[in-house]
Amino acid sequence: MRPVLEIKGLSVDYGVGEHSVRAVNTVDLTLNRGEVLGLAGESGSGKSTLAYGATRLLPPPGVVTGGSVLYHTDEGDTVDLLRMTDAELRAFRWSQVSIVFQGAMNSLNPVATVAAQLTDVIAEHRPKSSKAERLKRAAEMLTLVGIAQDRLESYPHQLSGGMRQRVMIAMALALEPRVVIMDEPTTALDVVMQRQIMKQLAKLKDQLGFSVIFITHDLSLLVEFSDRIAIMYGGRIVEQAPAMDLYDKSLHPYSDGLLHSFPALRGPRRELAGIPGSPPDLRDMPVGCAFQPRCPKAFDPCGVSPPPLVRPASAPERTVACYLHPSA
Amino acid sequence: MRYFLRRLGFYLFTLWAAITINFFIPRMIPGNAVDSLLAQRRGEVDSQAVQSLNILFGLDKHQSLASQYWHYLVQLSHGDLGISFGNFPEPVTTVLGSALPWTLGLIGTTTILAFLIGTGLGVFAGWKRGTWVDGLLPATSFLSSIPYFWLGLICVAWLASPLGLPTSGGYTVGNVPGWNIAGDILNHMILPALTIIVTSIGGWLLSMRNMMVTVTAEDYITVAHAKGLSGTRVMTKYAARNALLPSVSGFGMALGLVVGGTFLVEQVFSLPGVGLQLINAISGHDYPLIQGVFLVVTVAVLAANFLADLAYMALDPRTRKEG
Amino acid sequence: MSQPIVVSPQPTAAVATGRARIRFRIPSTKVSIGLAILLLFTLVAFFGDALAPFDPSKRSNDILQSPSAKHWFGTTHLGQDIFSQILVGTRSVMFVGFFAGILATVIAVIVGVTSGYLSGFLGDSVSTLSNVFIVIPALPLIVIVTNVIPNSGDWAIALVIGCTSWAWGSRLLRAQTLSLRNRDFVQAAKANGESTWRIVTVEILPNLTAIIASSFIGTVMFAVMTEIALAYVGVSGISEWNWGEVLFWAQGQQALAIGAWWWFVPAGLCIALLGTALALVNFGIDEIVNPRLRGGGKAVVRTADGRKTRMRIGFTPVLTPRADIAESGGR
Amino acid sequence: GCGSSKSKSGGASTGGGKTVLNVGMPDGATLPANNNPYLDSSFAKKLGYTWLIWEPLAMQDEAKPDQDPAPWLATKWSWSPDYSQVTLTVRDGVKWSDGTPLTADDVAYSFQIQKDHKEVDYYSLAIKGVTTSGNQVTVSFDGSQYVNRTKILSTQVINKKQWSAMADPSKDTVANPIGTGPYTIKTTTPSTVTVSARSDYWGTAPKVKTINFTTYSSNDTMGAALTSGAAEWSYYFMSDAKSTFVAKDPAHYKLYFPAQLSADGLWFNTTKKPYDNPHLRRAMSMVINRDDIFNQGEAGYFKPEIANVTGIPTPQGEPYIAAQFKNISPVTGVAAAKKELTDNGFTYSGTTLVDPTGKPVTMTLTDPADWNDYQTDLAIIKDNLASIGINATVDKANDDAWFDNIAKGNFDAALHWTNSGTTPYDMYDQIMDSAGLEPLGTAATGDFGRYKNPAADAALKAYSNATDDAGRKAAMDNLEQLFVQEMPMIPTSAGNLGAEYSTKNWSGWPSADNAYEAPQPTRWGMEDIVLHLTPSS
Amino acid sequence: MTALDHEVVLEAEALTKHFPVRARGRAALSRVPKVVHAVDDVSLSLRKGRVTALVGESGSGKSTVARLLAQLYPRTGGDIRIDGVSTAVKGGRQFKAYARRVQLIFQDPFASLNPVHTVRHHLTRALKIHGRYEGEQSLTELLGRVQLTPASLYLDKYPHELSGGQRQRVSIARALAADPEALLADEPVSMLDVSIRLGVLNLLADLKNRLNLAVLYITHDIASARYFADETLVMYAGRMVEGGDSETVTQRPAHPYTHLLVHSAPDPERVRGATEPIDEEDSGEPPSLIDPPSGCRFHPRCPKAMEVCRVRVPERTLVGDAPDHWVACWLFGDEGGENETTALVGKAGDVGEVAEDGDDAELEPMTTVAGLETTSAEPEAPELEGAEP
Ligand SMILES: Nc1ncnc2c1ncn2[C@@H]1O[C@H](COP(=O)(O)OP(=O)(O)OP(=O)(O)O)[C@@H](O)[C@H]1O
Ligand SMILES: Nc1ncnc2c1ncn2[C@@H]1O[C@H](COP(=O)(O)OP(=O)(O)OP(=O)(O)O)[C@@H](O)[C@H]1O
Ligand SMILES: [Mg+2]
Ligand SMILES: [Mg+2]
Repeated sequence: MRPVLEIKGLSVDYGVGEHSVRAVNTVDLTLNRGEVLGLAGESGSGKSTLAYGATRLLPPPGVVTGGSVLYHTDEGDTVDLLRMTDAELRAFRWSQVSIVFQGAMNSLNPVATVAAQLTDVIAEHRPKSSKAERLKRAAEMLTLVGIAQDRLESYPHQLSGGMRQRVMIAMALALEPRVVIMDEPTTALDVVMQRQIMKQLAKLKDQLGFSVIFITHDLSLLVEFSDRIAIMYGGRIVEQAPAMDLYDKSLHPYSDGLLHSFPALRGPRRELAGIPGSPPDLRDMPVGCAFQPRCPKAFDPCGVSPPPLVRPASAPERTVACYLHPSA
Repeated sequence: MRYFLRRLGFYLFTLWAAITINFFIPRMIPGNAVDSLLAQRRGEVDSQAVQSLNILFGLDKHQSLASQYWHYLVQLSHGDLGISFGNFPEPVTTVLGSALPWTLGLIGTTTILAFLIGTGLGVFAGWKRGTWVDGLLPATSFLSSIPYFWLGLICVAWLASPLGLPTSGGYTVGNVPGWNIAGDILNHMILPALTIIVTSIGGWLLSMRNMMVTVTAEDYITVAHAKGLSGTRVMTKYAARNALLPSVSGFGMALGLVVGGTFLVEQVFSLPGVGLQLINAISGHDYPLIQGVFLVVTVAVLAANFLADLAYMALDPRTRKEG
Repeated sequence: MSQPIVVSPQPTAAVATGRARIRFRIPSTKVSIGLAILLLFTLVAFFGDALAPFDPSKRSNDILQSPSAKHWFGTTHLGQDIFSQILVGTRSVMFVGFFAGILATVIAVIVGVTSGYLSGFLGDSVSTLSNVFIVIPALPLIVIVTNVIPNSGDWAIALVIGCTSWAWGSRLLRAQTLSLRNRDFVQAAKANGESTWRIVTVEILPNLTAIIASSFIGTVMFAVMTEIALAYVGVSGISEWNWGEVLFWAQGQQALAIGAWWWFVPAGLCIALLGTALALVNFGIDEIVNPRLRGGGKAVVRTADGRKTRMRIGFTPVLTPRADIAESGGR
Repeated sequence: GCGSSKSKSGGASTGGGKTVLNVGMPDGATLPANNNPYLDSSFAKKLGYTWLIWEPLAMQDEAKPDQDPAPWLATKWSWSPDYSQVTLTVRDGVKWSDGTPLTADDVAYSFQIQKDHKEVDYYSLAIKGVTTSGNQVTVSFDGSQYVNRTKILSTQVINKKQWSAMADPSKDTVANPIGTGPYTIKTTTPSTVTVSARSDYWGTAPKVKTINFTTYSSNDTMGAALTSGAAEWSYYFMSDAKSTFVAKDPAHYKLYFPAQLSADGLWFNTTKKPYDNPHLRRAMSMVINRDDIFNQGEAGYFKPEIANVTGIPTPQGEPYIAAQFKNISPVTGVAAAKKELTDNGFTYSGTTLVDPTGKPVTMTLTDPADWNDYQTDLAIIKDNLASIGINATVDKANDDAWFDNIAKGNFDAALHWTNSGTTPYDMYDQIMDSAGLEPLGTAATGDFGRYKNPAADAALKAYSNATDDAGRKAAMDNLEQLFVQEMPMIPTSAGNLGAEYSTKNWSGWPSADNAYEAPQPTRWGMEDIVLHLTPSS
Repeated sequence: MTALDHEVVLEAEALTKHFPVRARGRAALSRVPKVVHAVDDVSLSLRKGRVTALVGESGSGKSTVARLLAQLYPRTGGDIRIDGVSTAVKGGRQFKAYARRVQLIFQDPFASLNPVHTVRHHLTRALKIHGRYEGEQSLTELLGRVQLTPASLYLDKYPHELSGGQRQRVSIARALAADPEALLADEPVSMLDVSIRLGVLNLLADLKNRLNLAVLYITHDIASARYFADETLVMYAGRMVEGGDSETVTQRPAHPYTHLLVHSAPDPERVRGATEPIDEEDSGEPPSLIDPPSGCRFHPRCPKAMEVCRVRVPERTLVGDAPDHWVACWLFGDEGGENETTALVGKAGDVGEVAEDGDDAELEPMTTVAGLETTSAEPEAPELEGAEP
């Protein structure tokens, strides 16, 4: 497993100076080639911030305050996204890493046709391509995500939510990037549509071999579709493990709480536990482990300093940030 | 179709209402055409002339206002705007015909130019928000707050002779019209055009800038950046294209008001345009001409609105017919 | 495992200060400058008579003098002090501007918001009314109407300007109200049981503040310009001094042709200055009324490689790690 | 200046001999030129070239109304004793510009058309009948035309053939006018009409071969043209004439504004309290500074100052001024004025004048906004009145509203002119004759102040009915006495005719030294002036 | 206890809502005005102390039903009864009285909070309208109910300063402020993470139990409907297609659409192979509501469509595996379509049978149902922590 994207020690703040808050705190995250990495966690735990911060698409007042985001090209070179100039970034974006934003309606330019928006990104990154080639590619991409080609001349408002979402996916894949980041791409859709899209994505991933960072609240979806899951809490990654392993046995009390909070559609009715207490205030983070005030298993060291993300002795293929699971 | 008919009905109603108001309001001014002719000539017209003038202008027959109104509507329906008192016996259409080209030529052109330049700069200023460009905004506001007639007079007094430019709009008086008149007219238009453009760019600039700032916060702009598109492309195709929409109807209004809105420019630059005619007509109780000008203005505003509607539809696919 | 609903009482002080910071944030330099100029003009409007060194109508033997220590803006062909005329004339300008601005804005809000919020015949006819008013050329109409009212003072001028210049603002407001009317938060207020007038005044109106404010400022400027243009062409009331009146005299006496620039220039500059001040305040209004645009903090930051860059969409700046966060090295 | 460098084309000299004269008026008309002599709105009349095409029967110097007119197209005229009929002898050898000779029929038709078409009967002459015999034309009228003698003789003679073919003489633009005058129209542009001299003119051939009549869109452009020399003859009020016009070329740029026997002054609504009080009016007159009005308001040249308490312009009216008023200035100062007031029931509360009923004296002075001179005059008057505690405000009215208000007596006080005439009678008549009095609210043509005084009426009647100079003198003295005592209107300036002109290219202009004609380019004397012009050396 | 033990608070019968569409261009020439058939012939009743879930695809009219019930839209047809009394209120006092009894939580928390007002304003107003404001205390209590604690942290925030989940909870708090009898919750938890979601749902359940609240719970999350709703209704393209006890509907769906829905829902167990993978390749596009399909609206996408489905609108039929389980599908039609269907497809009878015994392995959709049934032997009352008063 070779990593394609390595986020190291990334910190992202909103605002600078006195009133800034740290929404993402020294996060380490590795995305391997051909893998779907699920990112789940509490609302406001910094999932979106992490995704946009790493690609430097965070709107003001967001600023990246440290770390590095290393991208390993197929050729074996390594570049740091955080050190790129604007021009480099422009060339890099979409051709290597593309993003599907949360709201598809708002992601599409309302006054341009689907074709125009699909082709302009190709034109930008492949200036040598001819117009006909671009159109052909755009049509191909639409077919790939299951939209009829005659929709090329449609405007975004003429498409349903699901179609728009798929247009965005088609656009994200148009340049065959190595990494696709998706931020809650299906939250607003019904499950039928959601499944259609997810299956399409899985299929495309197998065909094209890109890697996906998939952000969602829907743990069931993640368990079903992702290879690995990372759980965020209070601006940090608290646990990272292969999907099934996590589902079977989570190490971090927060992940555990999450997994005991969602109802299952099938199978016997489980007892839903939930997590007592309320999310931390970013302005006033608890000293030590952010989850400690809500943690049923909190003990002395938790209140002192935040636990580092380590490979626990018990399960070396996963990482967890909890004093209950000290490093090997 | 229903929608279309409704629209049409709306335009017709507005037209009728405006015509009616335009008919009655001038008649509220005390005095009449003959009185004002006498007043204007300040004693030069013999008081004995009053009677012949009354007959001349048809003011001797004491028609009721209602029948005058009816008469006016009937006349209008034949496309006849009547005869101008002040330019007796020229028909109003002739007077307007000679005045309109000046107004449209100068003010129409400068309105369009100012819109284009102002909007273009506004796109830039909005895009570069937070940079040194913001520092230019107060200067822009300052320029746009200058009364244009004042600036016009200053230009006439201080710029014209150093630049060797004529001070009046229009053309060199006494010139025999010939093919070279175009150049002469252009030369005369430099100062007025400059004045109008300088004072009206600012408004467009500021409103476009605000729209740009709003639009750049939209998700699709971030997406466009994420797509790695060049800055220029994001600015024009994504941001400006969307930010332009609200300006379109404003521009339509401005175009419509070209005809009636700027008599002071015409006065300052002695441009024989519609605005000047209107002011002369008002002070001369030239009802037919006042009504004629108002009619032209009304039609122009409605037409410009209509065009703006069309342009808006063309620019914003969301308002177009659903597939 | 039970999941009680936790109500944990906590001190509120810290939050309250945070809030105060937002609400009473010192406006930007632009806005402060604008406000300062406006304040100055307002003061002059109130105390111009007292401040004026001379009676503005009083003639003297200093005929057509250029600016001097005695006559800051020089004198007229009648030996009147132009500085005093400008000072005394400020009141009329400010009065007409603001009175007409307020009047037009009130009418625009009433007409625009009701026609936007009410559907059906009433709404339609009210909006048609404003469309008719848009079509009628305002300035000539004002010329006509002021002719009808003889001996019109500032009140009359302001009334006429106010009553003829509301249509544009009302149209903007109507369009905006139409789009707000069906927004969920209005529906939600309704579903909550709010009364109609409260929905209009408390839920809808505050969302229109930016438009109302900028249309108010636009109308004030329009009213000022109109008053001055009217005075300049001689359509004005009783000879209270105002800046247009000064221009009227200057133009009547060919001030620029005879080289008496001091007679002509100050009034124009004052108008432009007032307009600039209003525009500067307008820049800030968005920030003040729209909580979304508040804050934002610094626009320019220093990046990790020491360059200064501004915060912009699409290219998040990368800063050096904050020194005060101890654990930032913890990777 | 307007069209400065380029517009010299129409300018003065072409080669050695000067042939072109440039006349301009600030009328702002830009239309297909209308040459109709009966329309005030026509180019011909606004610019004045109508007089060069259609000539009058006799030439009257308007500045000297008491003089007899000079024969022109009529060589002789004789009035019936009751002035209800005139017999004209038509000049022989006059050719129309189409080559046909002028006949008595043409002259007769010039009157007939006024009878047939009331809309061209400019002076409402009430023509009863026109007959011709040989080269004589007899026109008869309803009633005496004594006062209209000059107007009748100034009738322009038109070509019967041309005019009788017209459907409606008041609406025709007379595109190709046929006239007897020394010039014919050469070219027409929207702003300029060029006329050129005829070779077959009946009189002496004019030296000026070509005249450009140009309409300027505003006073500003007109002024610019005058100062640049692009225009050489005009008439309008230049507020800065001395500094911007004359000073540019004092040797050549001239102003000549001869006074008429008429007075401009402050009219009062004498029905309104307290303006009905003659003491108040007298006191006001005592402090109004005519000197300032002339020098600052009238730019030191336009309407000459009235320096005599009787309101009669001097020196023109000098002979008519009664002995006791000779050299008596109306201005006697603040102290005298205050005394006049306080002696007659007025009091002061602080500096404010309070009328006998206890109300502070205020007044609104109104005149149209665009009459710059009057506006300045009013500002001066306002300031002067403040010195005796009267708080006056100036209302800049719109022209028409003002005219209407004056005629209907709806005003406090306003600057206005009077009629002019051969003697001060016309002036006094308009001010004081209650025959012209209309009730408030009804438009009047004279006695705007609604002044009514049986003594004045009697004196006016005595003057007009007087049979000898002595009687006239007595009546006039009486009138002056009454006027000075009552001061129903406060005279400030004399009425005038006038012109701005340049002697650079052409000389022979009327001037104070050579006052042969009223100099205004739009009045009928202009033909006479054009014929007098010779190239400057 | 059965549904009938609970008193009906709010009831809709044959509710219909058509939105006129503004026709443009050529379409505008046609005489027939176009409408969106957003809701057609929908009947449901909300009972005291019961949660009724409404599931269905996007755009099937769920929100419209909620808004109709809240009287925010005038209805095109049908009737709404509150306590058995038919009501149609437009505004004024009447509306306020109605709003006090029936409250709606809007679907979109971004749009349903006024951006210029703080949380404090929203809640204070909601309390004051119904005369329940008793100072800061009531605000704190309200926020506490939706776990926005400490209240002081949120009271003075503007909506844009809150995360989606936080906003959603403010909306809920606002609706609760009226202390209604019926709560219409339109996807109240869609933006919350699972732990908070659970908290909110528990809250609703608690209110239901303690205050005897009638709740309409609109959701995409079928699993949560299973856990929290007593009854589940399924909508498709403006029509109600199935309804019944939640456990039954989610575990043994009868209607082909419900089946599709339930099986599209993500399920971790699937990966484990506990359930068979489903591979309907493309389940098709949702139908146009302007020109809805004739007959059964699902027929163009239905794998088991029969001729009758194209022609006639199926009626509600009791399925019979559980007391109140009904479905509107010709597969279960006993009369009406039977002759034709039998003739045409020859399966209808079987299907009917299948549905009745719930045990026929031939029919693919039903197998799954059967399979599921085995795992979840008995529907039991949802175990909700804190549900006991
Ligand atoms: N402009 C901002 N200023 C200050 N804080 C912000 C801003 N935007 C977001 N935050 C805070 O940053 C934190 C992380 O937000 P983010 O959007 O990354 O969360 P998330 O994990 O994506 O949550 P969700 O699942 O609700 O989308 C939140 O607590 C949020 O309140
Ligand atoms: N005001 C409206 N005017 C016209 N059509 C409308 C209106 N509101 C809703 N619709 C249409 O009615 C149908 C039902 O919409 P509704 O919002 O009720 O769906 P929903 O089931 O709530 O969907 P979702 O799950 O996406 O929220 C949709 O096709 C929608 O486009
Ligand atoms: Mg997020
Ligand atoms: Mg919905």
